[in-house]
Amino acid sequence: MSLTKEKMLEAYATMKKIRLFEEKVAGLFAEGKLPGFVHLYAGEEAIATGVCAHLSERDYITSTHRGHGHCIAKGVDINSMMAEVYGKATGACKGKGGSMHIADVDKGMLGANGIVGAGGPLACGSGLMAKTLGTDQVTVCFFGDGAAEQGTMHEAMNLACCWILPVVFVCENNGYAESTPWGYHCAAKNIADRGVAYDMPGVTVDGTDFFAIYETAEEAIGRARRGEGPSLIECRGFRYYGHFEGDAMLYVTEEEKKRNRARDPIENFKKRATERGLLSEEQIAELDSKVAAIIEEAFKFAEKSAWPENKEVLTDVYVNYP
Amino acid sequence: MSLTKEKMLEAYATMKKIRLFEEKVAGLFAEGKLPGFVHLYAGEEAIATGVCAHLSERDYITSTHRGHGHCIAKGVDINSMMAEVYGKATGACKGKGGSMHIADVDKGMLGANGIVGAGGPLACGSGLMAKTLGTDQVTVCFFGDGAAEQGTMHEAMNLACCWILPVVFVCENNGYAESTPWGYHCAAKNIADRGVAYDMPGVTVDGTDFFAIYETAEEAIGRARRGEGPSLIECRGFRYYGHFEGDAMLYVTEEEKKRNRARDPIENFKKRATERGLLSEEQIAELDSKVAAIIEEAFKFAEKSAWPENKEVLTDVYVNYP
Amino acid sequence: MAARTITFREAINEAMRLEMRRDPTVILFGEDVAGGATLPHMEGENKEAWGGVLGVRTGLAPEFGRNRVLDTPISESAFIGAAVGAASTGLRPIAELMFIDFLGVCFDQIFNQGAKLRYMFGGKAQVPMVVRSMIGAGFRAAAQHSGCLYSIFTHIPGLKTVVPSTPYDAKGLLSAAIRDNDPVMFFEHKLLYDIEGEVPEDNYTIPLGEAEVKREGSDATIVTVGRMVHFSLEAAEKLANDGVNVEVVDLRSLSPMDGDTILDSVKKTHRLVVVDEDNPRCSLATDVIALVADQAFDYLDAPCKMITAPHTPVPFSPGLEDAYIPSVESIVSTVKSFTG
Amino acid sequence: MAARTITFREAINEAMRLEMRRDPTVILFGEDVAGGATLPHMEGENKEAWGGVLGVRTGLAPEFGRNRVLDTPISESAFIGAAVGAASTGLRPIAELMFIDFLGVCFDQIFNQGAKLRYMFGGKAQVPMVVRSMIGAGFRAAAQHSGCLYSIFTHIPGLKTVVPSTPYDAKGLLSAAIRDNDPVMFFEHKLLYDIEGEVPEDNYTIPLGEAEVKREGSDATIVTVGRMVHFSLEAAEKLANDGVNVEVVDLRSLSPMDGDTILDSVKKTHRLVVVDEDNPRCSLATDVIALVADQAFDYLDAPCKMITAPHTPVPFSPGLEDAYIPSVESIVSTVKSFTG
Ligand SMILES: Cc1ncc(C[n+]2csc(CCOP(=O)(O)OP(=O)(O)O)c2C)c(N)n1
Ligand SMILES: Cc1ncc(C[n+]2csc(CCOP(=O)(O)OP(=O)(O)O)c2C)c(N)n1
Ligand SMILES: [Mg+2]
Ligand SMILES: [Mg+2]
Repeated sequence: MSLTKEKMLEAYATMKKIRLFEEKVAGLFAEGKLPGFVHLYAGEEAIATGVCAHLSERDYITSTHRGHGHCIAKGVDINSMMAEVYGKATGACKGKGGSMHIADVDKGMLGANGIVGAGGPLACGSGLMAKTLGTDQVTVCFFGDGAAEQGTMHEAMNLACCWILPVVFVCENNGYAESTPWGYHCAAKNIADRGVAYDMPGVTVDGTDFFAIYETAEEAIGRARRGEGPSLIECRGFRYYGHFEGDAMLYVTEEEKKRNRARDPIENFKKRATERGLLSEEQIAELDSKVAAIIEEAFKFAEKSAWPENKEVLTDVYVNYP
Repeated sequence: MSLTKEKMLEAYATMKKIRLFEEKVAGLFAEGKLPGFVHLYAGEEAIATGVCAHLSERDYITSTHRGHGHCIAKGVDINSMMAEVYGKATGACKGKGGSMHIADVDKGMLGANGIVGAGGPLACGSGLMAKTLGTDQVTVCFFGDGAAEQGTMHEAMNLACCWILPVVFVCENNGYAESTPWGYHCAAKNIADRGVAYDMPGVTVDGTDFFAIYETAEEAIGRARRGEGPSLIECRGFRYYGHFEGDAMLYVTEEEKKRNRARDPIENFKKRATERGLLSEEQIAELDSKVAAIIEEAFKFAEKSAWPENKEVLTDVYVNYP
Repeated sequence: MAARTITFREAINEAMRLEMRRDPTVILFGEDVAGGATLPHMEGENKEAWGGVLGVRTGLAPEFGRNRVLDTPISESAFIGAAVGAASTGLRPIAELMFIDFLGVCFDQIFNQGAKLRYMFGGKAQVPMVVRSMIGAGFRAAAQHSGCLYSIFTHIPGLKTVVPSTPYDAKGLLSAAIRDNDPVMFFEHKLLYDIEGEVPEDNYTIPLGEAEVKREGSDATIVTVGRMVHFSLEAAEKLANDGVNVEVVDLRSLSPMDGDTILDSVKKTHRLVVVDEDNPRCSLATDVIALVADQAFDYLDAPCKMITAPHTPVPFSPGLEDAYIPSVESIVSTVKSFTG
Repeated sequence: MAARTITFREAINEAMRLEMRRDPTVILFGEDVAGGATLPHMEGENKEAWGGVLGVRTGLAPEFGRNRVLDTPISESAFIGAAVGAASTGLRPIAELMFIDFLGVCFDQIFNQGAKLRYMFGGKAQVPMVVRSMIGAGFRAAAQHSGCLYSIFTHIPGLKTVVPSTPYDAKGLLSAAIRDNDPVMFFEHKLLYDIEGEVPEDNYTIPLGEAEVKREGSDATIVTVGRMVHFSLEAAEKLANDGVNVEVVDLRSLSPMDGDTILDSVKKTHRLVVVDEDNPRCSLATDVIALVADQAFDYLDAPCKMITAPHTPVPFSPGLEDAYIPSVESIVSTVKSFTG
């Protein structure tokens, strides 16, 4: 494993950023400050972080409605993210996209997506670009357990395998699609088993274990980068918040919630890293306060930013429309 | 196996009807007598016949663009089929559907279909009907190797398994989707392997071997009828004619064509049945001439039938439209 | 029939409930419609964790059980297609497409299968199904959860399209849609769920294809639908204060559309404004104008006007979204421009 | 520029060929576009077994190789979405949706992804892709292979829609579409493939959004598109024999649409007929009429008429299908009804 101390610090900071960003957003939503729907990624931090640790800015990811964590892990500017969630002119999408559409193509983030399963085909596209132009760029497609049941994901996995594209499919199996449990909506025993359906490697890992994810992703992304084709990784975990904010999560039992808390990906990372002497308590405390400051700064940035002007409704539809 | 002598005679007659029907259609098409596209089933007779042998009129099938064989095996009136291929008023669909849409809901034939993969969802529907009303009706969904790559088939197989519907999925893997070979457009080693993706049984059988298909289908349909859920059967075979009539089949080598001819499903059936003394040469010859007469009669029926009146353009869009 | 005040949301719920009681072949399915009822710890109790994203289906799973109220995977093609298959073999399914913006993942089963099956089969089948779906902007749900899109479905032969504007209409039209023998697309504007109105307790139907004059007037005709009915009535109120009497025609059904009521109104008022939340090109608004410009041309005293959303996706930022939606002010000023 | 007579089919092929030579980021994919070139026994020779269902792509796979001309599985969502993803990261893909009637299995990737991506991203991305697709009735291909459906795409903000009627226009418009930085839906009427016309050998473009007056006249304006341009010109010829001079406007692009040319023509002739092969409701025909009934109302001397397919699916039987398609006779008699 290629996990240097520096990488570990970075990974910790990323996970913490995601967690604090989501907690801030939850709070702001409860205060009535944020419009629309927000789907929070808290609890799943190890996945985006462990996977994106192997990607550079030139690599691509496609994302989901639950996209904040992917954005942060892929390096999208946090100020611009918070402003976008507000709908401010300084947002990543000038306030036109909102939480469900945050994107930054220059950072290789091809957009959160409001359509479940839509990222699969898009990922084939950036993969095809890399293959056609002969670059070594890799695309990672994040999708949920619910999305695994969407026809687009089947088509995308098959196409990526037929065309031998540099794409890695990462299924974030958090056990639910809205209030519908995974065991009900998915007939497979493991989503990773579906690798067989496309003759690609399929692995199930603990979605709360950063180290396991990091290692599994390293292999899959390496494979893709070497032109050996796609892989499928299923990460089993949970989400701490409801499907979207406002969901009281009546469908999750108290035991289940307790069990999840005990598997907290950030706490576990901290524990393992400090117990093994890889990181010190001080280093972590220092990062914690740095990250808290970054999130607070993003909040202030968003708050004081201006709203887009009304004429913006009509712009950016086309590059050129006579 | 439940294969009585009577059933075998019936099966032979069905296969022969399909073959002669398709040969007649091919000839009429070449003569310029038939409008539009026709996709012929010759070479695949053992599949529809072996599967539908286990179905009654009350059971349902969904079909494909290559639907003549399914229609005949499910008992659709051959005169009405030939008339439909012509576009005559006496056709199964009054001439409004044509070859690609022949249907007879009363016979449990839910329509040939011009959209690849569309039958999967429809099959879930008749399956759901049976389950909701507590009947023991089974639905068989026929689909091609090309259709296996369509998202609808993935969704349908997963849904049928989640809902434990009485549906059997029969993939007719004839090696090509139009001119694109199966090995290129499908990443799986075997389409039957995709059973794993839905935790249902998946079996590959020789699509030219009536007996093997009959046996495999018996088990799957029995399972469905007992409420034990869906199965997937992949039948490996070929089609004798082009994708549609007019296709010169340049993509199939002469060796491959020769190999296929040697595997003729009807010849093989005849050989095995007579060698084992199950049917006599005389019985077969008698059936041959009976079937030839049926097809000739259908041709005459279609020829002398009237065209639909122009006002028919506007009818049958709605049951009721003020 | 005893009537009482209930919300639009409750009216929809009630229509489904009463029709399901009346006819055992009516079933309901879609994502989370049983609302977590499929969870192991819910089993036996037959309770539900949520009645769908906006709570429209509360109580249906407990009353009718999990055999008639079914959760689905996120497989819209499969379950909408299942509705087509079930409808053509004896059930009367109601399938819920959560947001109409998701039509892109299941459109084939609606327009090539459901809508055309009867025609392709020469009239020898029928497809009595309803697809319920949420429409409309104003919820800050951005570009992929805020469309109207009913113009697209109205374009398609073989479909019926219904867009209720009041709780009373919602219940009566949904009951009619469920009993109808053709495939019906039933559009629910998410910003109408909370509005209240008088609704009879019993079952009743409102025939598809009948518009309603929601306000009479003589100076101009506003043809509109859905949430825009309320905006138009508000505009009419303001215009009345200025002595302009506007007639407001609520189409309710777009296909079949009640052309007579539109034409009669325009023949009386001689002026037409169409107010429509859908995008403008090849739309309901242009459809109504084309009808009038052909069949009531000689009665028209002024250009036909349409007030619609712009030719853009729906923006997220609240101010932008408000600017996207047709406004009461724009209705008032358009009417004034040719009556003043 | 040397010109010679070629078919519409060859013109399309030539536009792709020349654009692919000009720009290495242009690639083409779709079902069977490499035409069996992926077969083992074809390998090395770089030949092809067929150039697509109607032979439009003959020779492209041999010239550009299998890396730039790719067969796809029957997975329209995946490969149309791949076009969106590739376009937004640096390629200029041409994706072929064999028949437009298949839009139902991939519409999301077109209208929610391709069309909206730029807007949702605040203008920080572009999607220079083309979807080519066959349209039109008359081929005896029945209800699921004969639609026009361009009205639906024209309704969608973010898309451009192009419908050429001649070989010259086909080549110039397709070249322009490939060079355009927005997603373009390019519709090819299958009954036009065999028509011939003069086409320059070199590359040239025709700007999207410019209509062409294909015939000048003063008594009435026919606005039309695609195959109906030819029907309209034939009708105009007949009408001319009876002393009626009709102006025929070929829109060529539906979005953006050249409103000025329409309005100028109607202001001159005072009468409008729209001839359109698409279904009538919420359609291109109603769209053009709504434009005129608003912006040229004072110039109109007669009701605006539309001649379209009926509100039905496309029937199979040849006689029925011919009755479905707007006829030259109906154009002639409609024009006469208000000029006579
Ligand atoms: C095509 C489509 N269908 C339905 C929805 C509504 N929806 C949004 S998120 C969601 C659940 C997604 O579940 P999963 O993929 O497991 O992701 P998670 O929310 O658990 O992260 C649903 C049904 C949608 N946005 N798009
Ligand atoms: C959704 C869709 N895409 C493409 C087509 C065009 N098409 C018709 S048949 C066919 C090939 C089907 O291959 P397969 O499923 O293997 O069936 P086969 O023709 O071999 O019986 C294609 C691509 C279609 N009808 N529908
Ligand atoms: Mg999930
Ligand atoms: Mg095949």
